Amino acid sequence: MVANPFASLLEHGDPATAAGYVDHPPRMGFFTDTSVCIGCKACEVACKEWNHVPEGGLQFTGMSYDNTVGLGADTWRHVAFIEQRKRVGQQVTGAAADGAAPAESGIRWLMASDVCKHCTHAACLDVCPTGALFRTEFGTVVVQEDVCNGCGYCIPACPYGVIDQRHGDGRAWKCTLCYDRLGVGAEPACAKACPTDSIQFGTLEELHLRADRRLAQLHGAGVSDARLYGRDPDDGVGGDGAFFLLLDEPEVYGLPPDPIVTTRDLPAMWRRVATAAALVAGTVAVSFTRKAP
Amino acid sequence: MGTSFGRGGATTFQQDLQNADCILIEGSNMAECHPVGFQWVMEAKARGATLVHVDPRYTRTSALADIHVPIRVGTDIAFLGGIVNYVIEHDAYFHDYVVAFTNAPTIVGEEFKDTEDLDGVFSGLDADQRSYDPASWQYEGGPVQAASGQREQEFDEKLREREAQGGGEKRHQPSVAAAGRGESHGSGGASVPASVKRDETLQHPRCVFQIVKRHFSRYTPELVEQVCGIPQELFLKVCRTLTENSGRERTTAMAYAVGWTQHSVGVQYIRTAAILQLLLGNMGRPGGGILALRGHASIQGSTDIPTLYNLLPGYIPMPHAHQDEDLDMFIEGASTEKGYWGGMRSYMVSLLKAWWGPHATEDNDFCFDYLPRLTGSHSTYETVMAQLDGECKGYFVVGENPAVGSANAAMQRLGMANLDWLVVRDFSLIESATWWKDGPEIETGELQTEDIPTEVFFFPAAAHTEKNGSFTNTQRMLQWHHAAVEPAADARSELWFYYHLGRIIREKLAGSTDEMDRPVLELQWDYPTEGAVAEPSAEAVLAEINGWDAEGRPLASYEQLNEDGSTACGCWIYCGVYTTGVNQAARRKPGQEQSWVAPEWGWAWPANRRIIYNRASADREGKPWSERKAYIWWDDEEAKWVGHDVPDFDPAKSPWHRPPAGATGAEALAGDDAFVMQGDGKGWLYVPSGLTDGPLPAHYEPQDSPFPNLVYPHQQRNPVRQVFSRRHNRYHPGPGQPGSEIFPYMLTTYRLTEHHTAGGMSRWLSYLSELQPEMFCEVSPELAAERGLEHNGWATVITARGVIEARVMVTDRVAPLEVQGRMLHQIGLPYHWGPNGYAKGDAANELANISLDPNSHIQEVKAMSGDIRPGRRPRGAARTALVEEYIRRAGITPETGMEVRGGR
Amino acid sequence: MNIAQWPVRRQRTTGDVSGRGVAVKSSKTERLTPRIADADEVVKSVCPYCAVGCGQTVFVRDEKVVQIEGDPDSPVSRGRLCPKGSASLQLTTGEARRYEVLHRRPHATDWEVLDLETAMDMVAERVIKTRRETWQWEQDGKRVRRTMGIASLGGATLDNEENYLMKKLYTALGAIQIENQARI
Amino acid sequence: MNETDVTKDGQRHVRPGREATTGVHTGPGVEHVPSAARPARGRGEQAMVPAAEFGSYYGKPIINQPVWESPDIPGYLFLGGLAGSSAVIAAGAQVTGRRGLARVAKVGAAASAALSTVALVHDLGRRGRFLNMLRTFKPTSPMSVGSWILASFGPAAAVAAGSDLTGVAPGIGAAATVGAAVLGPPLATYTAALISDTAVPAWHDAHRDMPFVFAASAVTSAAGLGMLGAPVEERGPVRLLGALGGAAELATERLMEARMGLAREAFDEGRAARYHKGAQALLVAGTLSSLTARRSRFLGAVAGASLLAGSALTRFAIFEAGLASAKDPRYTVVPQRARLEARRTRPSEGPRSNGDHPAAPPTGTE
Repeated sequence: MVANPFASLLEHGDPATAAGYVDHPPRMGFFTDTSVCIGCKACEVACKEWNHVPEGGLQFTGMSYDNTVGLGADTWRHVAFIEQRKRVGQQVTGAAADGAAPAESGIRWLMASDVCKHCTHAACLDVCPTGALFRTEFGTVVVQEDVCNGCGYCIPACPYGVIDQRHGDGRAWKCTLCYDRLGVGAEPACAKACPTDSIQFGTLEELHLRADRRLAQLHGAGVSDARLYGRDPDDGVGGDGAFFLLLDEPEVYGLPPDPIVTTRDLPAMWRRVATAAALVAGTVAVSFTRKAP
Repeated sequence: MGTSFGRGGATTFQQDLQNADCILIEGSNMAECHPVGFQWVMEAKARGATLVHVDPRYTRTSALADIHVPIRVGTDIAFLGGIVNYVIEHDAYFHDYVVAFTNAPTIVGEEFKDTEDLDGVFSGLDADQRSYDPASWQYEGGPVQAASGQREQEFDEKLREREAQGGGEKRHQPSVAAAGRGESHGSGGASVPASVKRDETLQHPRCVFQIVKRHFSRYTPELVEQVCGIPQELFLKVCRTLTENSGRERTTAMAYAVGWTQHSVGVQYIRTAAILQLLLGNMGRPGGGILALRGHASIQGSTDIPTLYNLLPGYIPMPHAHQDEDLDMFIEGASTEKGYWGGMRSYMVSLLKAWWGPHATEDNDFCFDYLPRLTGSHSTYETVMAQLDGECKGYFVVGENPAVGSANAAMQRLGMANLDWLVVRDFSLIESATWWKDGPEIETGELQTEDIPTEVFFFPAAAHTEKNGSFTNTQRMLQWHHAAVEPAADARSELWFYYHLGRIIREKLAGSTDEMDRPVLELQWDYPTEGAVAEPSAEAVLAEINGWDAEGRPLASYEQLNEDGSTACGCWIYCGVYTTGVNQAARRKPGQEQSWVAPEWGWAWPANRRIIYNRASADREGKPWSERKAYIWWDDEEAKWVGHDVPDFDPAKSPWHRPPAGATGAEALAGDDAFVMQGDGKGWLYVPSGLTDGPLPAHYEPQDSPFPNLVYPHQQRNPVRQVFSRRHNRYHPGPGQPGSEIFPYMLTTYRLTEHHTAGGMSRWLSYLSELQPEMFCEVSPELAAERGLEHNGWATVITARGVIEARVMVTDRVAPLEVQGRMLHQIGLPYHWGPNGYAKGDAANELANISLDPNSHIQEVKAMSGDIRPGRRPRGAARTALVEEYIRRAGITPETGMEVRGGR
Repeated sequence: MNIAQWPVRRQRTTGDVSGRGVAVKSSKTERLTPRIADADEVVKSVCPYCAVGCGQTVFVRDEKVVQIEGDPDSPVSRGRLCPKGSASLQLTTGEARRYEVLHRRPHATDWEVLDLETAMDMVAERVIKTRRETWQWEQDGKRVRRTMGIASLGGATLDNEENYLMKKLYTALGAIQIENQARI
Repeated sequence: MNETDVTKDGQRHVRPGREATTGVHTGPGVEHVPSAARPARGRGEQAMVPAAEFGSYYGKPIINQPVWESPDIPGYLFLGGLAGSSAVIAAGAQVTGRRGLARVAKVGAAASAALSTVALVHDLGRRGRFLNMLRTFKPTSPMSVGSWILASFGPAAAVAAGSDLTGVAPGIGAAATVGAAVLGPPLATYTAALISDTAVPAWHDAHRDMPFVFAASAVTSAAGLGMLGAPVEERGPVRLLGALGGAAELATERLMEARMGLAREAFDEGRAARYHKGAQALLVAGTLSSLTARRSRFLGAVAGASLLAGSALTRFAIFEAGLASAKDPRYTVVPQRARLEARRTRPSEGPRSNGDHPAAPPTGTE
């Protein structure tokens, strides 16, 4: 008797337990509080040094101070920079291009370190045909480089655009949440380096409490833009193992506003695939029993 | 800082920023350049502190600040002076503190004339010599005494005349010439009469307070708006924020970096901040002070134990040919009657003993004569001139990249092209090592490789993981790093290189009877070596720096140093770092197991004090000014100073102590003389001696500025700035002069988080290069529209010195400012790139002129005028031709910008 | 391959029916050990970039530096590092570092490799020669006892002990144009 | 004011720095400057560091581009369908005694299965590790399921074809024919789940209809092959199938487009549009000609070729539309934002409550 393999696609609860671990450690994750990020990119470098991630190429993008563009096979932490014009009623030194009176506008500069979300319901892991991607005892999602055959399925499956194939290597790579370090009780390289504690590592449970407190604190301070992203266990991916405090809409940071794990719809797809297969068989059968027009 | 407080180092430590109620960061982009130190700013913010960032650009520091104040480059004195004026006008200064611990009540001599009286300059200006005679700046009463450090006079006419007339006066009325006095006060105040007249009501018209009040009275909010481009409303908000967060109950800290020092009036920028912090009562107290943020791992250490021409270890001045003919004359000029500089003879004798050991005896003046003498300024920029003139023939470049990192990079390379030999020690083939085959001058045809006579040696350097040693960080703290592995192949430490170079030279000279070789042959140079490569023991060197007594026992404190040659000490301010034979710099008691002061982590000079002048954290009676700002206080029962840190004071000297008549040195300090290095024990609002360009800060325009000086309309620039008009180093016409419109914009150079200075330690690393892969310039959308610059495209930036190209970053973060009724555009230029390495680009320093602060000899690269146009720069000879065309169009001559006096 | 280790089989024998956890872990993954855990030696150090003075921990294995990260004990940095500090491993062990002495003869168009000992001897000779040629006992009648022919730039990135030896040697040699980045 | 006091006893009220407030500029009232307010600046041509436009980060895609390459993967989709349907036809022909058609279908099934395996392996980043496909069996991974189907189907089809061509072991051949016929329909349709089970808007948002499009397309192609290769007299069933398949493919494809929301616009872009138009024309031509090609060998061949090509182009069009929809963040953000807005107005409905969520309204561009 085989248990329903789809059961864990939708259910709440601990992903490590669902992946067959007994007596496993608590689920670990990241809370990235972008409101204290100074955009130093220590996380990007610390990650590369630890994981021996190759350089991603030299490219001046003009995207503010972001020259690594986004997460990929060679960028497991990525710091986004967003320059916004904003009314603050304080700086009156900016001047309009046409020489008109100085405008009452200022700017703000958002910086945010992005990373693999280590979803509760991880599409990359679900669709991986080889088992290269697996759920660890810490509830994180990791690619096993000795197994991956570079089929590339995980790449379009990820709703966040995290995992990618490395050129010249062929395999898929992404953040491991420093799985090896976790094994000896060390924290991930990026969180350890982060100068302002923008990246916080810990048990997901505690991080949730911290994030909720932080949100309340910011709202209390009048920072009404603040919101949590990936915190909700009822969202389309069952909540993220790495979640964020943002100061603007997710898409401004290059994040999907309402991601859904694609395999949530897979049972429905299988049913329709089966129906369609039956139709193929049926139609062919019919065609052989009837006279052609 | 040395002149204001007594020691040239940060007065506080980074962790203590967490206790500040307000932090003003100006002249520094702390979040970008010191990200890990910035965590302490974030700690303060978390607890409710206000962060103010004053910067021409909106940077990553501004993004986290509560108030960002965009300012025109090169106008910080006007801005800070405006705050000084506000503080005095609104009676917002901390009265009790000012009276107790500053020289505000001190009466200044009648001869002093302020910029108010002399139309923008101080009394004593000698326009021909481009220098001030500070004699008229002195306090009233007592003989006027030379400032320590003013011993680098030129052999000028005036002095010769004076000598001819009976030269006995020479040390008492020195002429002032280019010198490095800013640093010679690194750990010690200048000397003043032991007893001074004071008016504690602060009403005397010639008391420092009244002079300061009058001097800054013209720095009104209206003027600040006009000069700095800062709206009055915003300026007043900053004033209110600072004053509300200073005083008895609250403290404000300030942090600066090279945004203040790299100007032709850089030292006076810091002076203005010092005046403000003294008036607000923020010095020596938790959450207060001034934090100098330095950019290199041991840049503080390399001034403490200086690789600087004008200093010996511990801020002892290098002897000057003219004054210091023997040890007695040297000591007489360099020590003070009161305060810890009174011990100069014991510091100096102990140094000479450390260097020449048994050869240094009472009879031969402890080998004082072995020291080479100065005859003027011999700073790195004068050295470049000397190279160009063929005087300087051999050059060591160790861990530095002047072909990219020094102002007027072309001059640096041309100087090197005129050498006999050059030694470069670095990790990789930096521009300073390869300019002879692929430098910009080779490309333009100005130089041909085959014509360059310079012999070049490149030695691979060892990394910090491959050697033992100590760095002194930005808060004067020595931390030891242990070698993890031996350096591979031919890579070696500087310790190895210099030890063995010295050894080989001594072997080659052995047997020489030439008097010139005696200092080399008698030098104490027998350090134990270890390991396969015969690495000298760094700990043995540290032990010598710390010093020992006649029996060879390590010393514990510089108070143990003797004048009779019975002690040896390589750097008196570091004395104690090897006390009891234990390497204190290697102490690593975890921070979590200590208070925030962490006194058992590393070792800070002096005497492991973390906040210096901390006597000022308590009032005259020795009680903390406030219950919430307690740091050091007088414990009546124990009859000593106690608290969280080592008291920067004689621990047993009660607050009510009054020195007996005739006391000298430290003995002469009273119980409320909190600034123990100063000749009068006080923090200096007004600097009677020790500075070359005036006792008070005054706003002068940068050397290359398109704006007239509105503060002093008849004095455009610092009259005593150092300028060198030469081919390749021409200056721009001043405002209103024909041709000034050719260079209408202001340029400023800076660093990014992702790179390190001239790039030697970052541009070769792929992980850092990919983060900021190319040279770019930051311009406002308005300037982009005005000049047709395209975002992500290319721009060419031009000055009379050079032309570079850069990718264009059009951004709102660089806002145009309304200055003197017109729109000023500022252009941001990171200076990390050069033609070698993995990430390449043109060097911003090709554009910079060499014009220096007269105190520190630091170049003005934070503010200069220039032009920008779209597209890439010309190649080959056309590159030089473009610069020449600009020089022609602007009508620049060798005289341009050389004026001493005068507006515009 | 051991059939018992075949993940399809382990999907049935472990609780991981869907093959997304325990069942698909490879043996290599099982054996994973971080290089900070099996280092031979852990050495305390200080970041060589700016003057914040962040503590660093250097991990050594087989006499090679294998990892450099922040030292959590440091009261200044609390284990954190900026991007430059985080790149210390690449700085000290990266491909960009040179390990041989190079020499460019006057007027030559390229480098030649030189052995260290010869190079040291040559530099010593040059110092002695230049010093002799440019020696000054006096200038304008005043004793100076120096050479203006030899200059040096650098020190801010070096150790105090190195600066000390430099200043000591140069001063004994009579060279005074000794400068560092503090002015730059 | 700093809430920390430095008392004689040490610090009081210490709070970690991660609780620092952000800069003052983070309060309410961000003004998103529409690009029109700035000097002319179209997409891709930025006059400055662009003010963050609503909805994207410098116009960069949210999801990563599929690394699957053409023609490997669209070819695989097509060949899998062709192989699967051909195997069913082979069985039908065998049962009804149409030996010529059976042979064509068997050989076609075996050859396409082999080719599709080659295409699949060729697309792997690490081809030497293709056997890892059978390391696990994961119902959550259509590729895993497909690998097992293909791994069973391929040998069956090969044995069936081999036996037919050589006459060896007719019993085993017959069994293999039946086996392949059973595995054929799932092989033909699982690929719909394969591509729909991704975050690519044009693939995922069509997941309800994609299996039927693929089923129809598979039938169309196999029928087309039959018409091309089988003797005229045995073509009856495949002519019917061709007409049915072609018509169904056109219809289901149209239905899919109508129901997929904004992502449909990806079919109007670039290569996808060209393939799409070509597919429709060929399918119409193929459908009509198979109805009329009762006797003409030539017309039958034309019909067969048209159907084959039309079916292939359908797969290529869908493949390319997926790539286009992944490249433009609009396709990801706009429907998701609409979904969020919809939920905000109907807060009781969580995102998980509707398995077959209604496609986002085609809101067009912002």
